[in-house]
Amino acid sequence: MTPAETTRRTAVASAPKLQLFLAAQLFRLRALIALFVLSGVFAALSPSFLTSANLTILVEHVAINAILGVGMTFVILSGGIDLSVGSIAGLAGIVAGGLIHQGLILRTFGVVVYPHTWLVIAVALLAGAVVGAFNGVLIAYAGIAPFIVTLGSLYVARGTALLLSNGATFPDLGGKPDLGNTGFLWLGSGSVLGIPVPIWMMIMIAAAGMFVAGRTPFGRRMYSVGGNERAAELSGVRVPRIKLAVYVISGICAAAVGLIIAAQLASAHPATGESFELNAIAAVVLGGTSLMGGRGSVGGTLIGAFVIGVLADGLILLGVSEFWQVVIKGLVIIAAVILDQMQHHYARRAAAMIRT
Amino acid sequence: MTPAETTRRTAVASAPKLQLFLAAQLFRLRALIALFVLSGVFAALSPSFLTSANLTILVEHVAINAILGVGMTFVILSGGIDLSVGSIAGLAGIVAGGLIHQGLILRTFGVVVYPHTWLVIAVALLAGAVVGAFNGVLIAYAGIAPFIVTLGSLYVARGTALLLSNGATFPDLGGKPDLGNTGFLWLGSGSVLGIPVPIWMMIMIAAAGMFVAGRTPFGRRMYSVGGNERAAELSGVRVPRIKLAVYVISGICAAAVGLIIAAQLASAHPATGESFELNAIAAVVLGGTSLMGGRGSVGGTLIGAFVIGVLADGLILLGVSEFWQVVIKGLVIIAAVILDQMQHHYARRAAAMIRT
Amino acid sequence: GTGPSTRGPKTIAVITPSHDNPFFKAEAEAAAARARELGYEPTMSSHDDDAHKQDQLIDVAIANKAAAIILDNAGADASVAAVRKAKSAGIPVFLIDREINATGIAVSQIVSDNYQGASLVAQEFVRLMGEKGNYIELTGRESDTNAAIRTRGFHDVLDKFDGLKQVGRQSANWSQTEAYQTIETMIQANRNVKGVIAGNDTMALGAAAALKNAGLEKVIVVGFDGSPDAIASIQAGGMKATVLQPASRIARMAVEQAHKYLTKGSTGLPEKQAIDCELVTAANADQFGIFGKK
Amino acid sequence: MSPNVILEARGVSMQYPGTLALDNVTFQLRKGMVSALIGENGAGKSTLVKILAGIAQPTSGSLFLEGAEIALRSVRDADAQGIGIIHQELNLCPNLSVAENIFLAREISSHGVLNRREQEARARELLERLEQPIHPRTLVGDLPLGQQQIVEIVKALARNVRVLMMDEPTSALSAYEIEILFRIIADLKARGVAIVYISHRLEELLRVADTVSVLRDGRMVGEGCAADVDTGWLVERMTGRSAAPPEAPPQAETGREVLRVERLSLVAERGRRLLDDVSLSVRSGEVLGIYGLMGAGRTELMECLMGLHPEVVGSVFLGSRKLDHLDTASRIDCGLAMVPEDRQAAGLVQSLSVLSNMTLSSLGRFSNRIWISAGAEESAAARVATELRLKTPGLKVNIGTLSGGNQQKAVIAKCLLTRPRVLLLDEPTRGVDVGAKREIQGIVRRLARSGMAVVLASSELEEVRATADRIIVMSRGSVSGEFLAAEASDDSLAIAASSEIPQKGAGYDSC
Ligand SMILES: Nc1ncnc2c1ncn2[C@@H]1O[C@H](COP(=O)(O)OP(=O)(O)OP(=O)(O)O)[C@@H](O)[C@H]1O
Ligand SMILES: Nc1ncnc2c1ncn2[C@@H]1O[C@H](COP(=O)(O)OP(=O)(O)OP(=O)(O)O)[C@@H](O)[C@H]1O
Ligand SMILES: [Mg+2]
Ligand SMILES: [Mg+2]
Repeated sequence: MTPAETTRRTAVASAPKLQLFLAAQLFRLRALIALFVLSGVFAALSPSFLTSANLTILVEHVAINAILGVGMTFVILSGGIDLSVGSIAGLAGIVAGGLIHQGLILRTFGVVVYPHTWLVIAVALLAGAVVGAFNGVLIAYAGIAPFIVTLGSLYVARGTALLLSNGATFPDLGGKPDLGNTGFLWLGSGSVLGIPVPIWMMIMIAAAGMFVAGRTPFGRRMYSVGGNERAAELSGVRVPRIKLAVYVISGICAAAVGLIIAAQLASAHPATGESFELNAIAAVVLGGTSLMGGRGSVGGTLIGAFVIGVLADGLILLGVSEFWQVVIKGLVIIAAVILDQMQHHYARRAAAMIRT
Repeated sequence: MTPAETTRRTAVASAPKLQLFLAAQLFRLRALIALFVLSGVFAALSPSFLTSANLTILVEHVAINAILGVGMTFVILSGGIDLSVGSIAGLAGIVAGGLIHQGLILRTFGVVVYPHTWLVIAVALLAGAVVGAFNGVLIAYAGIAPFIVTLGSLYVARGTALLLSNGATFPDLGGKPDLGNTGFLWLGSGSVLGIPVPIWMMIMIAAAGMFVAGRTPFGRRMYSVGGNERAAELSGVRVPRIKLAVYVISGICAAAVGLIIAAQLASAHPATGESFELNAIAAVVLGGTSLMGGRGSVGGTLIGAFVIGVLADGLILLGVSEFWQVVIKGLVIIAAVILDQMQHHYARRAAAMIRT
Repeated sequence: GTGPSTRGPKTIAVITPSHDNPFFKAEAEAAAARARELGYEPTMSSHDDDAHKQDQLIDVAIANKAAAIILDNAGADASVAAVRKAKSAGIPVFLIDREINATGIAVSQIVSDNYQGASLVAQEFVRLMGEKGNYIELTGRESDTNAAIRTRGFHDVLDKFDGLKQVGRQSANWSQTEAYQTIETMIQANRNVKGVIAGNDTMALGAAAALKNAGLEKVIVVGFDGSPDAIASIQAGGMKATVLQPASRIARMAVEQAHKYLTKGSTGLPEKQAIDCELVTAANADQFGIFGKK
Repeated sequence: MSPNVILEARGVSMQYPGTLALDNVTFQLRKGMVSALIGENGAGKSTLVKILAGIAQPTSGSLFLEGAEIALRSVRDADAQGIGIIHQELNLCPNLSVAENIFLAREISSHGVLNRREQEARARELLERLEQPIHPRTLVGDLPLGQQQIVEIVKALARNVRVLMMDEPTSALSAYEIEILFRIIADLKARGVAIVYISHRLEELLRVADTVSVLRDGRMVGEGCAADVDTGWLVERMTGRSAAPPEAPPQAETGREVLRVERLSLVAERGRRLLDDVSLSVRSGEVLGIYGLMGAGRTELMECLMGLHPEVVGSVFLGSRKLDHLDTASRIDCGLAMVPEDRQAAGLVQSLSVLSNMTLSSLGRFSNRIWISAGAEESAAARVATELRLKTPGLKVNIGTLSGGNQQKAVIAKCLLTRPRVLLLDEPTRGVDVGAKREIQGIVRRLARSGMAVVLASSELEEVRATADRIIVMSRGSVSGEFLAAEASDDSLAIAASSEIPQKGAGYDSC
């Protein structure tokens, strides 16, 4: 185990209420420091950074990584990894786009059915769940390494999306009133109480994620599988079911992201979502979740997603040259974790001081 | 531990010399089955597949993944991961390209120095080693998660390459006789005893890799670090040194790949090597190495690299449409591992039979 | 955009695919340079041909209250919504190099005529091949509009000649490395190939390198774009021809029209403007610089 | 058959690749009775109870629950039948809290929402029954081995079982905790629970057991009432040899001082002192025993000697050499070697073969500048293996397939192969059968006589007294007494061990 994890591990450990609360807070704070620093810098350098307009857009962009991140956190907490999220997003978009744009062609009856928007969304999410289940079954029951399975389905899902749309883009997904399939775009550009729908989705999914991970038996078992699979099994945890579940969840989150993007672009492109997996995993790890499984939190992932989002948008706002953006992104990712660890180290020192 | 690994783990177990040897052979054979099946299919479907010319080209393509894979195997055996190999390849190519094409500009003296080809190669490899050391130090001494560190240097190295060449390609790396920097292309298109240089490099690097991993104290210690870091430390293994070393090795292998590609194309492009890491890791895992570290072999990785190479080239030979290629690639990656495990399962059954 | 007029020079956002392709770098820099001359503050950013990232870049430009957007877009259909968003935010968009499948949203769509260019280079290819022989086609990313248009342009010419036989067709995703390995493998299946026609210059260069290393230097390779590397290769006798898209000129035109539009309220020109590509061969290669006549 | 047989294994055999772990074994568990199960390392004890608990499926033979044949395909099946097990190798999730581990897969929840408060309350009760001041919210990973074993026990008790297997439940416990455990066992019996009790500590075992069954090489070779058997009989049955009388420690003539420890202090994160101003010295040819209750700080002391706690204050001398600021590797080169307390976590590399594990610390010796000479490596390893009577199908098999005791021997072998000047043994005979234990103790004596200095930490009085020349007693991280083995009495040691030394900083009970 890396020192990083050793620290993390003893961090949560603390007995009486007060210290526990303290430690918990510090734990939450972790990546936040990096986030504050970044935001501060950008706010100082660009007047438009802190405008509500920009912040709304920022959060809207963060939502993508955050939603992927929630599913990914589940998978990683249970000791796995999911490389297929990007492709699933692409596939879900194409499925939805296809159903809206050219409907469901029933050769046998020679008719074309245009399902209602809600049905379209359901089917797209289902597609995500199916790929997730495919991953889960092979990993949980055939016992194949998660990396390989999800790498495989990364290609399979992407290829399927390309084949479905024959490589083309499905345009103007606004739908037609006479076909009763309008309203899809609301997912991307609609807003409730002045807050864009994607942000609402992020909030809801994140809240649900935190609850499930932290407050339900399923959550505990997921942590146990990631912590010590054999022990979990010997304690009577149905390990395969847990694994299957987390990959399905991750698949659905990815599909949701695919829908949001398709709705924002009002068109579905089969190549959507390429290399999303790296950003999603980065968000999770920046959020302090251990890739060894068993340690971490959905909350952390949110912060991680914000770090990445703020960085990307901030650099663009400042008009930093593309090449420098790449370098800076890399440095910040590393710096964030170093900062995190230092701050964490001192936090623990402090905690120790309090006790003595 | 996943069933996959449980099987792997007990695989090595087998009593007297003979069975041991047997099991060892079976262990080696693992991914081979998949390889034979694939080759068989392509040989049947395309007459030109088994021509010596095509096979040479095939192996030349495999060399890229194989060389990256050797370094990656070291990293993964020691319990880490290296996402930066692709970027390192790109960087090394640009460094070499720059030195040959525009030389080393010494502003202070207002002169331009064109280093000799060997020096160029040395510097490029050094660049790879430096990035590797950067990874290694942060992982081994600062204790930061390998995934994050190498994800960071993935961007940093890529960005540096882009900045160095200002995004442009360095063309015609043939060099000029009067500058004494010719001969670079030999790395890509030269051949010795009728076998292309890249293949020789693969052979030498793989042989060295097998020897180091299997026969040297360093190799043994590397396995122990991946298997149980704490026990290794308590047994007197200098864990940080081992970690540093494996990332440097991986960096050098990646740089070598970058040189080969630049020499083949006779030009260096800063975006070279994008997403190479996935193929390299896939080769390692297909070869039966556990991503948890401590279990696996360089030999297996070679076979894994061949599986990927044969698949890619075979599909091109058959002129399969791009989209189907993507799907098939995914399915084969998964199928290969399933096959591997089944065959392995029976092998163990058999082994057990022999004993009783 | 209300804010900018009060503080500092107006900004013009130049959004293109990645600058690691000299073509886009050239057009972005040309646009930026012209914008500066006209007293604007240009910002350059790249969407890596990812419509989602492009959408985010447009968002940022809007938040940034840019005066105008010069866009080399990431997909004819995928970009429509983004452009519409900018328009409704009161920011005029000027498209360069690639058009979108909608009119009346962007102020101008100035594109080099990909179809015309493709047929141009195809005709030269036919001439070089002597109207007969086996050839291989390397196409760009199959999910990319320009790839499709260029293929169509090629075949509308090539298919008229019965002597010409396409023995292989693969996508190399615009990439030099992929083109290199793909060609290496494809020539195994058909050693008697006489020509390679590629959807862009980077693939053409990869193909040329592969053929050279295979000792098939005399195979005719033609490309598309007119990149400096390609022109150099043509002069050195590697590639045989390419068509040059006047990227720099197009970019400058776009900025000038933007300026006119912002000051006079209209460009006085039709939305769609197609600029012809120019054929580059060994004969005239020396007259061309970075995506434009010297 | 007697009505009060709850669970029975009839003609059970277990075939592992390479080993026949159980050979047609029949074994009965009776209501309210403790059936002890003994045997040398690798005899098949764990395998048998694993089968009874549904963890492993026998290759042949069948199980009967209250007369009716049943198939236990999984832990869940067994659990549904009220069959529980305390594992030999701890099976806990280090990343979960004590309470969460105890209720894993049986979470207390209302409408799908976890009821933390309730779980922790229940956990606290159970821990108090065992008189353990462990806070239910502590991460298990932060507990020392001894306390982890307590948690493992509590976990089993939390599920009201009618059959309970205890596979070496006391291996990491000291006298005090063992007494408590026996009380628990007593009232389990009173509640009619049938118990299987596996242990290598024969005296302790004879105290709790009603019946004793002996396994040798997977065969049941003897059964009897605890009342009318003695350790001699047991040892003879287990080993097939007649029990050799325990050799009295001959006073080895001690030479110059090799190891000196000066004022060592170590403060844990929570500010409590794990080590408090410890000084001691060991001479060549001497065996220094360190006795103490669980949590006395012996492990920390040894870890500090090996350089695993850089933050320690005070200094360590090996001969005239000052070791402070040296890393573990250099200390091993200087002639220190340690057999850790927790072999799974710190002793073994589970992915490597027996051979590779044995030679890991001494690879330098078997390699020229570049590569390892397989011959030299194997012969050296083979020599030590026979010396320690290490039981394995072969040196190249995966270490994981060895029985607990033999794994321990492999770890000891690893240390011996480094030819240490000072050997640190932390609970070296934990989970090791009597025969092997005697061997190991004998080996320790031999090594001492050959001039090696040995420091041996143990929670077993008999062991310390049988092996050590001099005994230091630790309590709450500091030395609370020092005796010559000859003069030490059980009482004086016990008193010193539980002596209250004023504690700086809070105890872990309050952290
Ligand atoms: N998973 C396994 N694969 C192969 N052989 C095994 C496996 N588990 C146990 N064995 C073998 O079965 C035999 C019995 O092992 P077991 O663990 O039951 O012994 P034990 O009586 O519990 O020993 P100890 O007292 O040391 O725990 C040993 O020879 C061991 O090598
Ligand atoms: N990781 C840890 N976190 C918190 N407290 C710890 C940790 N490790 C040990 N301790 C405490 O430090 C003291 C020393 O524990 P340790 O088990 O090493 O003592 P010991 O004398 O070796 O006992 P044992 O008989 O278990 O070896 C104990 O009070 C234990 O609770
Ligand atoms: Mg046992
Ligand atoms: Mg201890």
